[in-house]
Amino acid sequence: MTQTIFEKGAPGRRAFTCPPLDVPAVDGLLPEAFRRAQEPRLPEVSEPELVRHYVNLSKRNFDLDSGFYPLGSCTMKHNPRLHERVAALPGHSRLHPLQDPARAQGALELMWNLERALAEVAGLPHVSLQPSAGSHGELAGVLLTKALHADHGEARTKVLTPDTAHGTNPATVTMAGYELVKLGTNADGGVDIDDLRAKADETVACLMLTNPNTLGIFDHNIEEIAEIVHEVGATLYYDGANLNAVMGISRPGDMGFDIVHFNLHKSFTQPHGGGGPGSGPIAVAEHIEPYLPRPVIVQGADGTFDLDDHRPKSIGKLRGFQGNYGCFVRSYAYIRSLGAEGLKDASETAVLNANYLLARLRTLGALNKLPLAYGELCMHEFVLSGAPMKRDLQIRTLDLAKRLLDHGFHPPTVYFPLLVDEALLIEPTETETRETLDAFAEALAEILREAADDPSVARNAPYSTPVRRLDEAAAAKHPVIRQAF
Amino acid sequence: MTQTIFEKGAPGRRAFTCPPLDVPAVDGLLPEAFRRAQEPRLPEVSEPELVRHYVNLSKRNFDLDSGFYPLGSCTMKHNPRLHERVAALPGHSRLHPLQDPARAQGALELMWNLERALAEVAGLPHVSLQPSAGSHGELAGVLLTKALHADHGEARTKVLTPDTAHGTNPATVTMAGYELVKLGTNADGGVDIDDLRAKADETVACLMLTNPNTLGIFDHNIEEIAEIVHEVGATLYYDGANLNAVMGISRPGDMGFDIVHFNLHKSFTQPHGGGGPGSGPIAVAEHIEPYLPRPVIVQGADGTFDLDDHRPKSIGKLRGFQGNYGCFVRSYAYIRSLGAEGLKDASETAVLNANYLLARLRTLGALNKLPLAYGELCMHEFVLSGAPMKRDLQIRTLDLAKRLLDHGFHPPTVYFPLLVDEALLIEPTETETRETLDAFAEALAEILREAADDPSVARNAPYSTPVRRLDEAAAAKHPVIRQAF
Amino acid sequence: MLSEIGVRSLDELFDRQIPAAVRLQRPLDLPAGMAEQDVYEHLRALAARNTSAEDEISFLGAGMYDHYVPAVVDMLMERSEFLTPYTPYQPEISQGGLQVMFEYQTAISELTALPVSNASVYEGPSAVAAAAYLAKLANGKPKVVVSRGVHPHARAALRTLAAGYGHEVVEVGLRDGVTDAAAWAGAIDQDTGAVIFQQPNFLGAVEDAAALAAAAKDSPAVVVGSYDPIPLGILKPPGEVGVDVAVGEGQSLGNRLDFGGPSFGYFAATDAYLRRMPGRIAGETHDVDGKRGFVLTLQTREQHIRREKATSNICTAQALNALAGVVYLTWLGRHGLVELGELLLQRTHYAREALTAVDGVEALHEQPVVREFALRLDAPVDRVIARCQDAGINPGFAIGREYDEYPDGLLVALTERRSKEHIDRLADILGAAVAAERHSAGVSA
Amino acid sequence: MLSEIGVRSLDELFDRQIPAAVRLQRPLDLPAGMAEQDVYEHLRALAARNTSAEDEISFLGAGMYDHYVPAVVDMLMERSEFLTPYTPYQPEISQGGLQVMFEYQTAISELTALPVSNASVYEGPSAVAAAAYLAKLANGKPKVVVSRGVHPHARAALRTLAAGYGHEVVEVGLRDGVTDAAAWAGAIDQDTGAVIFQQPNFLGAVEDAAALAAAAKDSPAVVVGSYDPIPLGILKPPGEVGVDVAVGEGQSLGNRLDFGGPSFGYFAATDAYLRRMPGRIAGETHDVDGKRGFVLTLQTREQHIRREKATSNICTAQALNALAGVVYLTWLGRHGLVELGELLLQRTHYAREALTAVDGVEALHEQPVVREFALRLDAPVDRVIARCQDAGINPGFAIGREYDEYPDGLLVALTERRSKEHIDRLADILGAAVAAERHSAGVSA
Ligand SMILES: Cc1ncc(COP(=O)(O)O)c(C=O)c1O
Ligand SMILES: Cc1ncc(COP(=O)(O)O)c(C=O)c1O
Repeated sequence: MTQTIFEKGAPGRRAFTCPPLDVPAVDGLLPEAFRRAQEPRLPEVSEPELVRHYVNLSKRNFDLDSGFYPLGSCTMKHNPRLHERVAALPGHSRLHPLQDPARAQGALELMWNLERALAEVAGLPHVSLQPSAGSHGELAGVLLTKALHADHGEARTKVLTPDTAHGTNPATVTMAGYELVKLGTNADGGVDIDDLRAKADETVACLMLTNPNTLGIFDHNIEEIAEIVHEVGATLYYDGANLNAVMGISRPGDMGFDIVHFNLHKSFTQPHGGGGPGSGPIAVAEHIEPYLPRPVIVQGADGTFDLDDHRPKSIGKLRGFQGNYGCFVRSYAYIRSLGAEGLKDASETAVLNANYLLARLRTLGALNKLPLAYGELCMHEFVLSGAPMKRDLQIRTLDLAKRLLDHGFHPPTVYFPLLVDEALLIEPTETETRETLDAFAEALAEILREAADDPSVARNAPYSTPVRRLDEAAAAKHPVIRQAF
Repeated sequence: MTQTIFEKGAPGRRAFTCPPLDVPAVDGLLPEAFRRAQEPRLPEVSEPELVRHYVNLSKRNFDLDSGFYPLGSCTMKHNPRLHERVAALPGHSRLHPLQDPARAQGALELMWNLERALAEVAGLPHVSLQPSAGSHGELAGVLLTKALHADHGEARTKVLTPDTAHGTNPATVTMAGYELVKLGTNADGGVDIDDLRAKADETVACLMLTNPNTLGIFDHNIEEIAEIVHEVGATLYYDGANLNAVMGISRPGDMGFDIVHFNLHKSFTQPHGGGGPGSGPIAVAEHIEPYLPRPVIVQGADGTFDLDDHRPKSIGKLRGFQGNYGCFVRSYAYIRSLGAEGLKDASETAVLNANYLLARLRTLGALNKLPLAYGELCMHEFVLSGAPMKRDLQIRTLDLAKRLLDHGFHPPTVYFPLLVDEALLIEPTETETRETLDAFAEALAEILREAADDPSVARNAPYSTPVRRLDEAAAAKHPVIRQAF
Repeated sequence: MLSEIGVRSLDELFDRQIPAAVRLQRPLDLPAGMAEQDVYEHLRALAARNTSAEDEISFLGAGMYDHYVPAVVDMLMERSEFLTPYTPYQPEISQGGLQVMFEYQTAISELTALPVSNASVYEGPSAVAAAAYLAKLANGKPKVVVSRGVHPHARAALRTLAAGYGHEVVEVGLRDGVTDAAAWAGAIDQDTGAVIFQQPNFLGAVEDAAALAAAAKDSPAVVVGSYDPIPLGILKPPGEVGVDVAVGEGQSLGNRLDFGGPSFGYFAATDAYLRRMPGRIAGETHDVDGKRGFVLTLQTREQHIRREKATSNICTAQALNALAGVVYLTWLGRHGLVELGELLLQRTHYAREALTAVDGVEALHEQPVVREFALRLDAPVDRVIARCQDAGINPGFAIGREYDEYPDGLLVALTERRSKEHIDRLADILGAAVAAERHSAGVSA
Repeated sequence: MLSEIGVRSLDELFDRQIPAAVRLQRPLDLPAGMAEQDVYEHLRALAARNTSAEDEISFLGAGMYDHYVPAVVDMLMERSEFLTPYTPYQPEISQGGLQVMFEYQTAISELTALPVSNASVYEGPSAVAAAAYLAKLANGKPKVVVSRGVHPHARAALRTLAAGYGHEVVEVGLRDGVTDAAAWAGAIDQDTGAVIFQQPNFLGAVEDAAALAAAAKDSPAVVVGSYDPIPLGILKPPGEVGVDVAVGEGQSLGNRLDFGGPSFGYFAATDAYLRRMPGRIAGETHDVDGKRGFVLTLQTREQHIRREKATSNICTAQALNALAGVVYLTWLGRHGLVELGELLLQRTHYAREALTAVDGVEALHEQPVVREFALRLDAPVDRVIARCQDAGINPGFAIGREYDEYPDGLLVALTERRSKEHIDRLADILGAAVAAERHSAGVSA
């Protein structure tokens, strides 16, 4: 039975040695009233104990460096190790965010170059690197929209999102003080144009869209959609989580989007860290530039860079300092490593791999029980429905996912997007080999065969993991969210 | 079934991108006769495949950062992570060994300081850091002895080692062109003095001793032994593999030794790397200094350091350059972290832990089947004999070791030293906690209990490892030592 | 692979899915790819053009601090098993990350003396804004009162976010270096949904947190404290002075400066707000065999379940940085955090004495300080800073960059990496710089 | 714990085991311990006083080379599972390390075109001596013939070891930059147990290896070749020219310079010497369930089994460095090694042309070169080098330091990190340095 670090060690043990007090000791520097009576009960362990505890904990994780991780919508592509090396260079990693810009020219040039590169990929002229993640970028984008309309004396109240939207989109809408209006999805998996026409009016501030969307479908009506949205004076927002499908192939700006967020931790390969850090830069059209978060990076006539914090129309700051620079270093290294061709090649291969996997599953007959939700081909990911499997084999998508764990694979995203019954959202990414895709397809088919014989195997899976199915209901009913002493 | 890297990948795949040819291409630079016809069949894999292959291979290893590793005679103490950080500093790790000493003053000062520290711990005035590991240090030591005697016009033919000696000692004797003469062990586990007296004569060049020896016994006759050896003009060599028992407590030089080797990868904590790298510096008495390997580090009047290669009486070089500097950095960091007190404390705790574990085993009754081979107390390690266990429980020391794997422990050293039947050589080191020692003792006792019920369990162990017992005979009979294509 | 798919070419895959009109008909206008070694050299050259805390003796703080990051933190963050997975949606194969979250939550709860902590938010300033949003959802009141002692970036983030969901932001000024008690009390009323202060405040002064919290007692306001975690070994924790929600910047806990990020924000609260917390929360439970295990819990707060009704839109947070945080706190240990706090307390006092003894330098306030303090210079602050930096020492932050009311202010921060020797050197160089500036001013006058 | 042991104090533990006369009665005369951050700063300060390949453009080689070490190598070497175990005595829990050895042996075998490779020896020069010792055990002949083209350190190590086990060492000089064929043939006789050459030799010249090997055909000698592994993508491998034992320095395969170590030596041979190899060898086998697995094999060669009859005394070797080697070779891949060899071949030619075009600089020999070449300077070499280093470029190694016959020699090495731009810069700076020295010589004359 696993122990927490608080259950290990012994009084007096420690890893840390405090540097010696090298100044005359003075009493009473802190009024007693401000003093803490009892110190926090932090662990008391030696360095060897600390290392062993966390090394052994790490072994209870599945990770991308160890196996296939087709978590749809998350773009789990390989994280090149060079990026960790360059991000760790002291000139980057020990640079203080308030250092005089004149003494941080390398960092500002890197950010400038990254902004230019992202602008080119988005097809939009201006970029802010500040947002901390995708949803933070969404919030920035909707607040920019609000600032834009306010600046023109308008107060709009609604934001549209399709029912395929990721949860962060509606959550963002509420946080930004708008009313959410949902749009339907048409038979092709795109936006229901009539529904859009019906709901698009002067009260609408923005339409948030993902393209390709979370079904892995590229909306071929995108130009018409943009036209409708712009006609009513709303902005068209691009959720860039799926950008990995179209880098160098199709640009949001050219599709008619006004605001785009990037998930650097997806398309531009940040290690996902078990749930972050990420980075969510935004690119915007000319007319939105005045409202960008401050500061913005500017280049002087002499080529030197500076931070401009005096931006009267800016929405202000979303967070401290200039954003997740450590992520910028990695994504910049990625862009420079791949170059123009490499980025396009990455997207092409991502789409190729997704379609190959889909085709393999078709060949193996797996699609009979797990039909493709929409369309025939897909972009970088695709959605299967587990409904027939549930009906015919008595195992749910959840069971399939858990059984995949015993095959050594991370399951796809499950039960999302919501409009697909028993959904499985599969995104292989471009950094996987054909052998891996074949093995994964084979595993899925095998699980279906196995379920036909005996559904209870999958229903009780997994068997080979550090723990088996966990009681999430109990956890929520009586929350134990910290160590009790 | 595990695949090798040569069985993975596909033609054309690669991780490496070659820098562009930036000079005019010229043909025929290499005569055809010198050209290779068919390139080496190295793997063809992408970086993600490479990373996954080796990360997954790593998971098939047991390691010190994950669990207890009481491998007797190997001093598997914790490797502080700071050492990896400082060794990686470019000023150390990208320093060329032939850099002008005037431009490598930091490295030479580090080596000088390390030499001084090792000299102080050994109680001998002069140190050479050059040998690559313990056995390399042994070879250096015996060759120094040969040079010493040759310089005095003597040609001696024999070297003495006790039957408790580690295999590298006799192997070294042969490599150095001497005849090996074995000494017996007395009832206390020390050198049989009478045997020594009988064999010590003018034909003897050296006595190689480990003290405490591989039984974990400190030879209390050491002064007398030194006297006998020196009387016949031989040198007394200290195998420093067990130095972890006596740092700051008793010094080889004070015991009468003339030459000492250190295993930096034992007493001074190098990561063991799956079998190296190590480092085996030697410390010597004044009269042996002229013969030390070249170059030696010298300090000028102005405090600057230099390498002196002009040493007419030197035995020459044992290897290239100045030794395993990367190891010096780590051990120097270790010595500076612990300081005088810390080093002594390390040895005291190492001895305390060994005796505590021994006492726990006694309390748990394990010593009834696994008696202590010699003495009552021990130094930093102790030897148990599995003979009674084999007789009464029908399991051998090997079975016990394999069953320990299922308990998550690395087994002790087994079947060494040779003079103890079914030997188990146990060295816990100072960096283990009491809880770990208790758990290990409990596991040993449990295995004995289990064997009393059913010896076949241990005999067929392990069960929980990536592979089970391997057919070593087949491997040796028909050696397959490389991938066939 | 194409034949398996049943298309003739890659292009066909795209032609059949993307309208030609929105296809990019040219290559991206980006440089060509480079070999690994060349990318490394390029990034190294850029790094070389930054003056980092490795290149100068830096007393720059103001929200992020150059603490020593122990080697074990790097080693563990670089473990593939922690570095490369995503959010633990599949708990059976994510027990490592989930238990780390649970341990992290425990450590933060101990630090703040508050029972509830989430698994991290983005960083400090946005955490302050997130706390105000929590208050808005909790009591719907229109107003938030914030002390000007709160980090300027946090106040900016608050205003930016409030402009969206609709909070009126009222700022209360400082007096003698701490929040003006009268103005604070005066600003709080029945429309006040949240009050926010910082401990120690931006000027390094220790606030009378208990009094600030008490002033809001008869209002509906959620009391929010933004705390620097490092002094919490010696400073009374928020949970003991009436704070409802404690947030803060976690960078100083084992995270690198990284020119401002990534780091993490911590977010702790009283039980009352458990179900209104933003972000992930790990909880303990057991598996079907009764084995202890951990899961993401109370997810009905979150965007992927509740969508527009979620307590926050946050999804990807800062798990890896929070790991660094809990590993760092474990490395320090129960007594280490206290010793560190005492060391900083003593050195900060010594530094304040040493610097205020310099000609043309005086204390901006006399309040107790624990790791950072504010000075007034009788010379142009930016020019003094530049002179010091040219001499290899960064004296701190020009407060005037963010506070019009303190044009002559210099904020000096300490960490355990700044020794007495460094402080003495700073005193000399700062003295010389101030003297030189006054002299040239005298000359030009 | 003491009570469990049954002693009253720690001292008692030692008093009862160690005679008072040999107990150290005082503390060790060493500095007190330091905090992690202080040790780090101290080691950083020492590092800062070295001029590394990060601080200057270095053309220094002569046995160790500043190749780019890919990030994957560091990451894998730092994995606890590879970094912290010892020799795989327990194969069931060491399959990772054992398989790496097996893959390493395969890669070395492919590189050398020899069927047998061990799992590593210490490093290059001692590997040469170890090869001679193998010959001594194999044929017992009294003499070893070694070309002066072999690295001076390797020849020194050979003499040092030979003084022990007893080999007469005869050196054969160079002519036109390569081993003097006539002298070589003349030195080899029926008493010759081993002949040793280096490819490319110390002066960078590609030897006619086939001819050198053929000259020993009618003698009992074991033909030993010490090969730089990097050019083996384009150079005829030892196994195809009659070499019996190929050894070499492995540093350039993914290992850091580390001021000379740790790196690894590789040791490969024909089947005839399989049972005479020094060091560890991993072999493939299967477990009781028929599962594929790997073990240390042919251990009856080794010291822990055969003791004084062992083929070598080596125990701890260089497993971690050999891991770096096979990971590096895997990273390069089948075609990468060839591309790298071609790139170096071309740049080396360009550099030789560019530098011999400089006034006062000429080629020391005209032999084909692949990654390193020798020049003659018409000026004091040490002083020229110093001048170049002051200008930020390290032009190479002063051959006179090791060869009396080449007092004016400069050895210039290339790696893929040295670009055309670097080479052109070297040509300028070397030219200026030589000119300056000739001028001051002229002046002083
Ligand atoms: C489609 C989509 N939109 C938005 C997001 C939110 O991005 P982040 O997690 O970086 O906040 C995600 C990430 O899960 C996503 O998949
Ligand atoms: C007692 C003893 N002597 C000598 C050695 C040889 O040291 P190394 O392995 O460093 O060559 C060892 C190491 O195993 C040992 O235990």
